[in-house]
Amino acid sequence: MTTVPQTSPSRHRPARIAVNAGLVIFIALYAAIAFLQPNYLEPGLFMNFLRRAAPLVILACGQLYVILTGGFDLSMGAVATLVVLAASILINGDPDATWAVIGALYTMGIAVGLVNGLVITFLKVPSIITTLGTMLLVNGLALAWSGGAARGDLPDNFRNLGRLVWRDVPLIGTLPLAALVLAAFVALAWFGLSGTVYGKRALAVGDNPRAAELAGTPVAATRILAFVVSAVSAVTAGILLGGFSGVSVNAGEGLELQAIAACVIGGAQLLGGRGSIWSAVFGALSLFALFTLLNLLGLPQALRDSIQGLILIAAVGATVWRTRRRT
Amino acid sequence: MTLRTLLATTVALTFAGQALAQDFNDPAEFKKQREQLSMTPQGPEGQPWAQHLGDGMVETAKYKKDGQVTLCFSNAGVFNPWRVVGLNNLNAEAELHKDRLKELIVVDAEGKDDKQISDIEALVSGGKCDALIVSPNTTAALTPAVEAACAKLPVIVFDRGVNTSCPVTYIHPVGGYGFGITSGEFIASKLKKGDNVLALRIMPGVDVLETRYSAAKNIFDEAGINVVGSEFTGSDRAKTKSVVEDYINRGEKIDAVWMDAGDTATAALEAFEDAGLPYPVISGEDQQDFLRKWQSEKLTAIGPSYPTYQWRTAVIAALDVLDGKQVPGPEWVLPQPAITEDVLAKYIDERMPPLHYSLCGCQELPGYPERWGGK
Amino acid sequence: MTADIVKPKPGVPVAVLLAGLSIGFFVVVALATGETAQLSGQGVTGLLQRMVALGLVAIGQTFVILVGSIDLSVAALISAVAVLASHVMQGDPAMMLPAILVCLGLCVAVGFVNGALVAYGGINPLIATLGTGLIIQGVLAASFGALQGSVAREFQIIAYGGVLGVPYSLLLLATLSLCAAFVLDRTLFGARIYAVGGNPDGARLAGIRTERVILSAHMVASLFAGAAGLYLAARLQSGTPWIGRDGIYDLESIAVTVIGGTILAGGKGGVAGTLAGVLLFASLDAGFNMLGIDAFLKQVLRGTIVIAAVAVHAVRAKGHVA
Amino acid sequence: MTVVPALSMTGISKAFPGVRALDGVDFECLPGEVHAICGENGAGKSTLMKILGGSYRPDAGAIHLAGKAMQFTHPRQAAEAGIAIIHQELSLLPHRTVADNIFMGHEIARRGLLDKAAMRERAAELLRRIGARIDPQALVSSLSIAFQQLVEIAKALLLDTRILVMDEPTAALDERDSRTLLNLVDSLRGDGVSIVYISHRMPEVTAIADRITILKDGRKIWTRPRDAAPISEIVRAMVGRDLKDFYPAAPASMPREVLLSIKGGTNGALRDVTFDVRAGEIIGVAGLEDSGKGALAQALVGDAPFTSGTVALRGQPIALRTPRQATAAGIGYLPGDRKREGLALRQSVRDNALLTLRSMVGLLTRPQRGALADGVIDERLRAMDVRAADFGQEIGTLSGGNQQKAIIVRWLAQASDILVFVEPTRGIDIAAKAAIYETMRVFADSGRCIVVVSSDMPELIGIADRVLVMHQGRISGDVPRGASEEEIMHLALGLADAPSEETGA
Repeated sequence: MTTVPQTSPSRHRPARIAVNAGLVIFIALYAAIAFLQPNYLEPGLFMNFLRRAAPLVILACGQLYVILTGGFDLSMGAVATLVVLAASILINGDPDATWAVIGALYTMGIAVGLVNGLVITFLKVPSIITTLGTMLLVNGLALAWSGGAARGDLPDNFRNLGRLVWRDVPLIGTLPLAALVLAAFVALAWFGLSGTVYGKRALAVGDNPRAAELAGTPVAATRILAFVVSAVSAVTAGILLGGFSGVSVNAGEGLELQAIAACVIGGAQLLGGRGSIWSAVFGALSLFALFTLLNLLGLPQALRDSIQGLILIAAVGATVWRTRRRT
Repeated sequence: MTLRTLLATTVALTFAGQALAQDFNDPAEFKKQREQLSMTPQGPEGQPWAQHLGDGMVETAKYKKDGQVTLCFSNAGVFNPWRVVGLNNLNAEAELHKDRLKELIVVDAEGKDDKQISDIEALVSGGKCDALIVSPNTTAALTPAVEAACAKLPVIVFDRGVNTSCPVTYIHPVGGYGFGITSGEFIASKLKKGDNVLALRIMPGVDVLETRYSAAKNIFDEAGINVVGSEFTGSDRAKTKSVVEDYINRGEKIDAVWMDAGDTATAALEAFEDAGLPYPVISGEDQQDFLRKWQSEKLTAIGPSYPTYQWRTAVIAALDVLDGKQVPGPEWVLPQPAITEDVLAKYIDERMPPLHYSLCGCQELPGYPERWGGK
Repeated sequence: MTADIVKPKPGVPVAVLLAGLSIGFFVVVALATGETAQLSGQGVTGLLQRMVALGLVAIGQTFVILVGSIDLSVAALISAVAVLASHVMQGDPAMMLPAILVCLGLCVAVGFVNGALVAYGGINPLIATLGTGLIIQGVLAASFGALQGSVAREFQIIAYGGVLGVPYSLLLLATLSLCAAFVLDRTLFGARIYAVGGNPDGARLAGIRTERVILSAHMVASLFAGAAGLYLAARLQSGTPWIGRDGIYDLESIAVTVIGGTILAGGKGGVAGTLAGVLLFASLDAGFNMLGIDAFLKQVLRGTIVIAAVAVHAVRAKGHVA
Repeated sequence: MTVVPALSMTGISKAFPGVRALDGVDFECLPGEVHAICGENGAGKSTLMKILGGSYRPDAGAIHLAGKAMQFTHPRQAAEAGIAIIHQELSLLPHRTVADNIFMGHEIARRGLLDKAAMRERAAELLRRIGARIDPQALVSSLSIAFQQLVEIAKALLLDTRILVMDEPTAALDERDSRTLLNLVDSLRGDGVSIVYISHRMPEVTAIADRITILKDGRKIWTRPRDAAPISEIVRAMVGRDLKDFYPAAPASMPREVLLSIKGGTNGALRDVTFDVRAGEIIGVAGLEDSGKGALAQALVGDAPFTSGTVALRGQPIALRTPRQATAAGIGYLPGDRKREGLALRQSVRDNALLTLRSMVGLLTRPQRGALADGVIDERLRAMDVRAADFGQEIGTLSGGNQQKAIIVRWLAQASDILVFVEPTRGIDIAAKAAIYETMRVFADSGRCIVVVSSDMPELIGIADRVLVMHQGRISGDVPRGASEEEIMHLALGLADAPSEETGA
């Protein structure tokens, strides 16, 4: 017996609301940026904004897969660090090695994703604990391998992935390669969720894994795949980060929480069942626009953390408020 | 009451940005370090790790111990490349003294004060150590633990100090003001009055870093150079590059970049490259990647240092103490050289990794360059 | 209804098993490395002292996890309390009590905000407490320049003094643990915590004001974080805005609580398990030191052990986890 | 002389956005009276009880308890006023003891300190009073659903309860446990407790209630004494029309070839289960709560597989180790607990209906291709008469009957040959029940088959072509269509060889 009668007119479409929330926040923040510094409206600076936001957006897309299935991935920052360090050690300045090494990096990432997924589904360790463990583990491995500091060099063809900007492109002026990588990754991530049956399976698994299992859904495979996608996104983001600014041991620090925050700001629901790729994309762009805005405002560095915290609570609070008003 | 205290502190302090700088602005110490920079060091020529500034020496006969000894080292952690290079120095130096050293026990506190205190207590109570070397994570926090250790065995402290005179000696280079003076004066000499400098810093509130900025800021203010911004980058290359790009995009003219540590200097320079701008005057540090860039791009630059060879000195001092030899003390002030254009080539070693600190004094040590990640 | 349903025979509790393993590991390593001095009274005291800070935070974390929530703001709060205590005291023993009161007041306020956001605001606790943690951390770092100071010498007795060779800090941990265990097991508040964590809807229908219980649990967690902050201030003489973050007290307190058998969904677990988890971490710290394991490898091992320790009791669970 | 009603609700109205859930409803219950409320889902029964329990506040109307006006803003106030509600969804703490659960929210404590010994003693006393032999220190997770229900009742009795609301209390109970419960209700009535009894099981209602009130579309239709309310009248009032042909007619043709054949199926809960299922057949499975009938369903769908024995599909041996394998073999499952096991409540009706189809096609299949297209599934949903304003709306907002139909569509879309239904009409109103029975018959008649596990005896007798009866993990008997409840009960109690009087009640 349900309390809400079947003729209830208060229907809603989660996906559309998510788009609205993330997009609206992003537009508002970007408008504020443009108000403070009008040249952000030029295509060149917008492209640069995209280039710098690319790693976070990509990470958020990967994190979204995991969030949809009801989990968390805290290990993606560590994977990004591993990627940057491993790339510099393996390539060691030899441009011919770049593509083979990128292949190896993806293999490593997929391995981490598989470990996360297998431990969670078969050993039944909650994802927050599992990925906390793999975060420590992967970070430790990366540091142990590199000896705790950057080693080797990244050749230009690797660096270009995050750094190259084509100038004098018609219409948009400049075009960063990273923006293309971003577009391609978002398109792939979108395709995975909306262009195949996977997305709906993931939502069902996040909503009610038991019901999904009994309906024949391969729950374990769906979960594991989400963690693999998340790890692949971390590898991609790591490659862009390494390309953008070079090798460092803290390349991925704190990115996992930013990625989770991005998804949430964009309207995805923690513990699963609600959200779309646009939650991740616009949530991440919003978060990055917020960072940019706070920089432009010249607030003391430390207070930027505080404001980020406030926005996070406010964004989720607003979602809760909207949901409550509906019922 | 709590709320009011909180509110009061927030309002009063957040918007008074200078508050930070003033706490680390000690004119007496500034003057002292400025003098130390120009002093001629005593000790063996060409071995700055064994040299010292000033005359103070301490007697250590009471600590003399024959036969093989065990040294214990409580390390704050290896959470940045400087400490990684330093730890390699320390281990390599220990290898030089195989005949005298039975064992070197290294305990890592992972950047946690609380753990380091426990670590020191465990080392002391374990009874294996003949002398204890401490690189404290935080000055005040480690003081009681070091004091307790002093009562049992000779203690050598280096890098950051402790608020007690009980250690046999405290080894450190000239210091943060010295670092800021060297870099600040160089930039001031290359810029005109009214020119702009961007200050890039790792994080606020760390004494050894705050003094660097305070010294440089004093010099810039005196020279009439405009500090357009002071930004914290958390040693993150991506963040450094982004911050600089933001300033460039804002249309600021940046004539010089001052950094309180050089590990992200090349990232800052790349921002200028990517924007198609000429390189600014820059102060970095003694990292290989920065030196190489400096050489290849013919930068106007300086590389002040906070030399990693002090990690060697710690072992040397500890063994001297157990030998009963006189050692410089109660403070062993090491020379703090800066890399300038004329000596640049000498410090570049293509075999070494990008974040290798050139003033490691490790070129002659066993295992060079592989131990330090070189080829 | 003919079947007799009787109380099941309890197996070996997680806490005992875990504590036994930890101690076993410590003893074996000490013997194997010849560090027999670590098995003396002093060595063992040192081992236990490693538990104090994390132990205090983790007990508080146990309360919120039991009630089905979580608190990521503890690390920032620990820093805030340590900084505030040293600032208010300024080395003056007369200011000890006011400092403690101010700090506990701050904790109550933070716990209240956390609890209100979660219980009344309906905001996911991970996000709510991540947010408040960021806010605290930011305000703290921004105002730290003017919050310098150090605690009174007399105050440091908490961390460095002792009676009959037992440090006061251990007595503090023991006392507060016993209090917490007593509260959970023997009081109305404890029963309500298990009820709200085990079945929030059921608890509400049974007339329990669930929001208040969640709010109170958050205040308890904040107060315990405050106790850890005060202890650290005493131990470190003055606080910095990073001691909480550098100690990773947020994630580690969650990890030890879960390792100790408290389930993240709430309603099952307790203080004994949590303390056993803390003992495991302390033994690992001490053991790895004796073995001279390199810092990075240590991280790898700790990651593996966290997963393995939780897997040991999670693997038998029926149903899905996420 | 008139008795002051223990409870009197007058003119209760409550509106939700866009819906009038209750419209001026009057309801009263005398001391020592069992007053049943009947109505379809959405008729307003739950809303009325939530208002009584303090979970909702009415827009208009008054509540009087023994003549005193009351206003509740929190369930606690209702509880303090002597109202106890036993909800359909159990609200127990699985990891706590029975005593802890009975005293949840009402612990015996002095100055905040629990008196555990007193609670244990009092709990034991209460359990004895309701005839449940349960150790107060047992963990609730170790109890069967039926025992958990008894704990719920003990919980309600703990308080000085003057008004006890039982919302579908027998939904999870088998025949035998239901009878025990009804006896208990009877004895409570004797103690002067007023009982509001909500149930869809008509025989139960007419057996126990003193008066019956019918709600429809938020309004009260009538209140009558039991003797003036035969089942047919009740049904007509509830649905607004006659439902003569409640169960579909028996199939025209005889069962055909064997589809599924189980031989010696055994696992922790089942012993040596052997039977065949033929095309065109609906097989009922009856038994007591712990007889293994639920375990049999779980084994057939691979959820709790057989550990030994063989399963053959159309003569070919197959493995059923996971629900996915079973699905692939053409076996579909309607779980007994819709919310926990059947539905992804926050997803749309369409998504829930497509769940299996989407799970079984290749991973890279386009979501709108062929049978996966919105239009195709919408057509199927309409054909099943799933009523929703928009199939894109969350399935959690639908009534139980419509939810159940959507799950059936899920398996029809997958073209499963064998459906395993567990309690297919639990908590579902009469009209939807009839529709589901009709669907089951049509499905079977099309050459496929259904295994239906149910605690609702009349349902099994009405719908199944033959009934397997289980007792202690074994099949104790196999009765054909037309068997009586007594026969089935006899087998369910394991009395096949020694018929006895007591089963006839």
